[in-house]
Amino acid sequence: MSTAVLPYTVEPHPVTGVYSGKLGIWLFLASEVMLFGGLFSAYVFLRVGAEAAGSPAAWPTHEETHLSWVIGGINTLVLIVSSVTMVMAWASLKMNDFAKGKMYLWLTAALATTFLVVKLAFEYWPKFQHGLVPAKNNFFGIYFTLTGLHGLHVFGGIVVILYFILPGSKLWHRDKEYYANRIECTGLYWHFVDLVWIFLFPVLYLL
Amino acid sequence: MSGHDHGSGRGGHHDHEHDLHHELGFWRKYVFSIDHKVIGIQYAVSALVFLFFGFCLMMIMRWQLAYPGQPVPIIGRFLSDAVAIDGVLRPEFYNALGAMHGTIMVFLGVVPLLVGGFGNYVMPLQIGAPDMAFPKLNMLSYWSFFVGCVVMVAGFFVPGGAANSGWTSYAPLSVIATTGQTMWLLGMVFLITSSLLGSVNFIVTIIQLRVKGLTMFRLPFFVWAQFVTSFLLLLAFPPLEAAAVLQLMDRLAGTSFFMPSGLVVSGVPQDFVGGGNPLLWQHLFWFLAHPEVYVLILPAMGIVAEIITNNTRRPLWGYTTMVYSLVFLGFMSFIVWAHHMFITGMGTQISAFFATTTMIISIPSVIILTCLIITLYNGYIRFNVPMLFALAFLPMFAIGGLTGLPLGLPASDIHLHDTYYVIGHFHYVVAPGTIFAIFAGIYYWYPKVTGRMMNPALGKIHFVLSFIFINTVFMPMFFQGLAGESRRLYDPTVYEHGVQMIGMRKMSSWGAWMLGLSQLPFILNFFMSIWAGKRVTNDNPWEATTIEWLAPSPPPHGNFAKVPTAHRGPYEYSVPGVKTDYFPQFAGAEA
Amino acid sequence: MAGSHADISKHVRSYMAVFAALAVLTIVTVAVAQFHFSDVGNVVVALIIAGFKATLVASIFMHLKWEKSISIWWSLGLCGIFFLALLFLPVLTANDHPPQVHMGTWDVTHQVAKSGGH
Amino acid sequence: MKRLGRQIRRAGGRASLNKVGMGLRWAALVACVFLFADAPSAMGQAAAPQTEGIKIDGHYGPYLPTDASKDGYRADQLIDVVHWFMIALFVGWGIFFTYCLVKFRARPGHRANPEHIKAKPSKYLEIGVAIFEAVLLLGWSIPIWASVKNDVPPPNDPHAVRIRVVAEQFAWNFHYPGPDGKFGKTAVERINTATNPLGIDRNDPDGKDDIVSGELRLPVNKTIVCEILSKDVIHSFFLPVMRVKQDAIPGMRIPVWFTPVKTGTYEVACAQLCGNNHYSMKAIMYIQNQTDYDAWILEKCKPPEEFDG
Repeated sequence: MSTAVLPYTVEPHPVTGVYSGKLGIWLFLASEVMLFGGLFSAYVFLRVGAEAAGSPAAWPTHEETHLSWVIGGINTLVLIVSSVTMVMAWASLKMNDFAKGKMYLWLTAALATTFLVVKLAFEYWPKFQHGLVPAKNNFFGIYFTLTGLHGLHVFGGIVVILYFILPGSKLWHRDKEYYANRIECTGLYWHFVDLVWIFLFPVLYLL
Repeated sequence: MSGHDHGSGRGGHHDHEHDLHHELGFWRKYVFSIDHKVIGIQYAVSALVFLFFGFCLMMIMRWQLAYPGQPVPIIGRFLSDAVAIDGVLRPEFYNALGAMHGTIMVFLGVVPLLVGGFGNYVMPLQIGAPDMAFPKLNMLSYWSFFVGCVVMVAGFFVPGGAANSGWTSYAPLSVIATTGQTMWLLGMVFLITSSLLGSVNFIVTIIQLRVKGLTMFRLPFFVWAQFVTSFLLLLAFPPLEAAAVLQLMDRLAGTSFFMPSGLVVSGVPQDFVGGGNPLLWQHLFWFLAHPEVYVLILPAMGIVAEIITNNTRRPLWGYTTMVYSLVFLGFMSFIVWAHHMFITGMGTQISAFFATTTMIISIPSVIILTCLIITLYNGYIRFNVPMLFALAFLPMFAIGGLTGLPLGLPASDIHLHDTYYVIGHFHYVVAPGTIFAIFAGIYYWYPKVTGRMMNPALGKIHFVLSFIFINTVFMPMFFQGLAGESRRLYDPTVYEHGVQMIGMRKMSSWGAWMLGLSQLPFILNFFMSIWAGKRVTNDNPWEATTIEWLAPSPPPHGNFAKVPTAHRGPYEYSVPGVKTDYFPQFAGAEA
Repeated sequence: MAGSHADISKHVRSYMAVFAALAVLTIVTVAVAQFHFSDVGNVVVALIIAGFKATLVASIFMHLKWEKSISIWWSLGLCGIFFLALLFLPVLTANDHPPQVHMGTWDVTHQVAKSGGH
Repeated sequence: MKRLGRQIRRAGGRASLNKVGMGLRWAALVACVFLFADAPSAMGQAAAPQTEGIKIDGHYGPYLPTDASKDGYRADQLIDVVHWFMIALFVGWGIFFTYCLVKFRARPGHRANPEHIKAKPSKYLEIGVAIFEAVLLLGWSIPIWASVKNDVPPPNDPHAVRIRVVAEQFAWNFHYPGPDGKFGKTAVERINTATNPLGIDRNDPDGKDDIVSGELRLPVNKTIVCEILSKDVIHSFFLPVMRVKQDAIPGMRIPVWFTPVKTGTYEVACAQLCGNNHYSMKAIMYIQNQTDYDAWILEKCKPPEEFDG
């Protein structure tokens, strides 16, 4: 708990106006933007330079991708709702309602799990069964890389949220504001994961 | 700044915190420590070990270059048949040595030493902070680095040996390479993660934890250098992580991100579906690797600026200009990367763009160098060991920087690209440049870390020998490069220019081995001084002005007995009306 | 930023509004994609809608609308510039070829003919 | 010593084994050419001719090597100018630096003067450097680069000699269109390491007289256009005496051009790490007069009708 003696872990810095954790998570998100930026750059680069239709290496048409906008759309809505529950969890904690906050966190974790289950059971699994594997062509390569990396981020989010629901919730009883801050940081991360999906959905499913 | 004191913390936890200090066992105190100073030492020692290891790899390569086809003396007999035949290196082992030398020196040696070591140890002290903003993250960063190192070095023991496609790992060669390349990529993922955690921590610490009165423009130049460097690491590294993931997919999942259609290797058409582009790897790689060059040089400039002002007893000339130059340098370093790719079939417009940004980025470097040299003017120059290394940095970095010019101009780059000229150029920047700054920093902050001085006589011997031999190693490379000798050649005597340049190569090689021997006084000094060094009589042996010299030597957990306050700029030397010739930042007005 | 309960409850109302907007925009994205304007047109429309959604999430859910920290804004600004450089400079480079540079190693790719049946 | 080296080269992986095999085939080919003048399958060899022990013309190092091309002087001039500039700047700095070290060294009776120096000269120096760099860029580099990239003779230029250079681990294949000046169509499916390393369609009239050679023979005083290709990994086509270097990027065809003005025997180097035996990826370039060159072309493309591939 050595962190506790450091200044501005909980209270905002009077000049910069933020507590350290929040600044830290924003910087981390900036690096995440560049990580996904590298992959989006690869997507644009490969798609612009793709071979002409007819070659097996050509960019597949919309029909050839066999990606269902219905499943993708449902998952988009699931993530959006989870973002709302996440921000509601923070708001409830800020209004000193721990039970409600915890309930919203459970909801967020459940929605995130739904997202992953839908992704794996209704998208990845049938794709693999039909031989639509990453090696099929560069569209599937980048599709699996992008959604896989995004899925890992969702999974990481679930782990963090469960940590704060279960063992991490002890912090609430020691320092309410500290706990609320940590949920805010988790929320920032979670909204970012949602935000990435907001771009992934049209780019992969609709264009 | 308000009256938030570091000591006040969060009431109730303070006592609890105090108890914990006494309970820390060996593991928590020295191995899984969250104290920035212990982590800094862990980083520095690991990095020094890797620098030495990387240097050894190079000394083996130098034998093959000077005496191609002859068995390596002494160690040759210990090399297995997989890497050498009767002591003569195999070409694949030579290539692995080259790739791993580059990777180890850059990612396992210099960056962890400058940022992880010096940055971690010195920066929080210089801003008067009790620790980094996220101590646990700091520990995680080190251990992620450690895992990365283990994975990277484990590459030597997998079938086919370590990665042998160059430190740049250009696809498609790296995609069809042996298992060592997979280890390289996995290692990089861990190292990048470590860097990201570290850089977030650094930026937050510098923004949030400066003591009262220490405004941004009162920061020591070293802290500024760390600040800009952290932004480079934060924003430039992730694209390489993305590229590493893509290359792993190419290698393991059979995708063809970097594999165009119609590849025929050894007469066998490849299974890849194709449609990829090898240049995509180069873009993503150099998007990191060019800022990486500045990650290697900026903290070194920071160290040199600290030591030069301290030993000229004058304020840093043009502090503000230097800070702006530094920030501009950092910014521009993101948009020059494709000057590494001029001869990949690039057109006229985009090459003009990248050549122009490259010329522009040389201006702030010239400004910083000029400011450092002008600082000497009207000074009172003390030639102690750290100062000798810092002074040597200036002409060495000048050579390294200037020889970048013909490489940055596309027309002259045609002949010089991928020759020894390039090797000479960047080694002048990072070896007699950065490594000398590292030595300077070690000699300078050693008394703060251990409470004892290093032996100056041994230090001077170390300096003179290193200075002579490091130039013996790298100066010939410019002539080899101009003659047309390519880099990464197992046996350059295959070519006529290689035959003509054999004398130059022998000179380089003997220089390298002598340089290796010249490090013995340093190694001796480094370890002996821990026990036998002269004890410092006060906490500020160099009579310096920055806040780290207020802390006890060595500083305890929590660093400062009383929270310091900064009263003035970082380099108030020889101020008229002050008794001593230095006026520390932390000293009250009455001093 | 949000300190009192009143502030927070005001926030909660805006969260619900944003949620509604995001849900509607998702449906709009899908609906619009069923029309074919032009290759570029569809991309532009999809990215505009996605950008709008992203702005909503970032400004309301991530509280950027109320964010006063200059450090965060600077970091995001730099990140945005380098993101654009990373996204566009490689493609621009790949498309600025000198004359007579062609893609493809072989004159005839039989795979083209074969691929009809797959 | 040499034997050891060769032993290692042989041990260097499948591609090098391949190369040894090719060497044998080359020996057989030489025998065929001399003993049975119209032996079949004489063409289309991925020839790996002897490159050791050939006397190379020209002067090499410690500065730039011989320039055997018409336009190489332009880049050389730039390299000269840049180096003079570098030396001037370095010496200038060095003098000031040394002066400071001596004049302001710590000694009894000397004190530092903290007064801020108004260093106008440094500002002029920085502006001077900036202007000079702009001159280098606009006056030399950009125009030279534009000429190197844009002045490629068009495909139908009758005065230019056009060949394809196909790189592979670890050999150079030089593909000549033959007397008709047209390249036969290449395809992966037709590749045969023994008879047809570039997959040329020998039934196509354009491809019947194509020549694939392991040595680069070019006429002097003609503009040469080389289309650089790669079969496998990235290589780099480097002609030190012509001041030509171009990466061979798989999946791309990139032209380079130059005009040899000195006859002689020179080297073709690979300048990009391309695998274990990268170092041995050398070919010999013979710059010949037009008569000798024409004779060589004629001899190489003899009996197309007997080809049975």
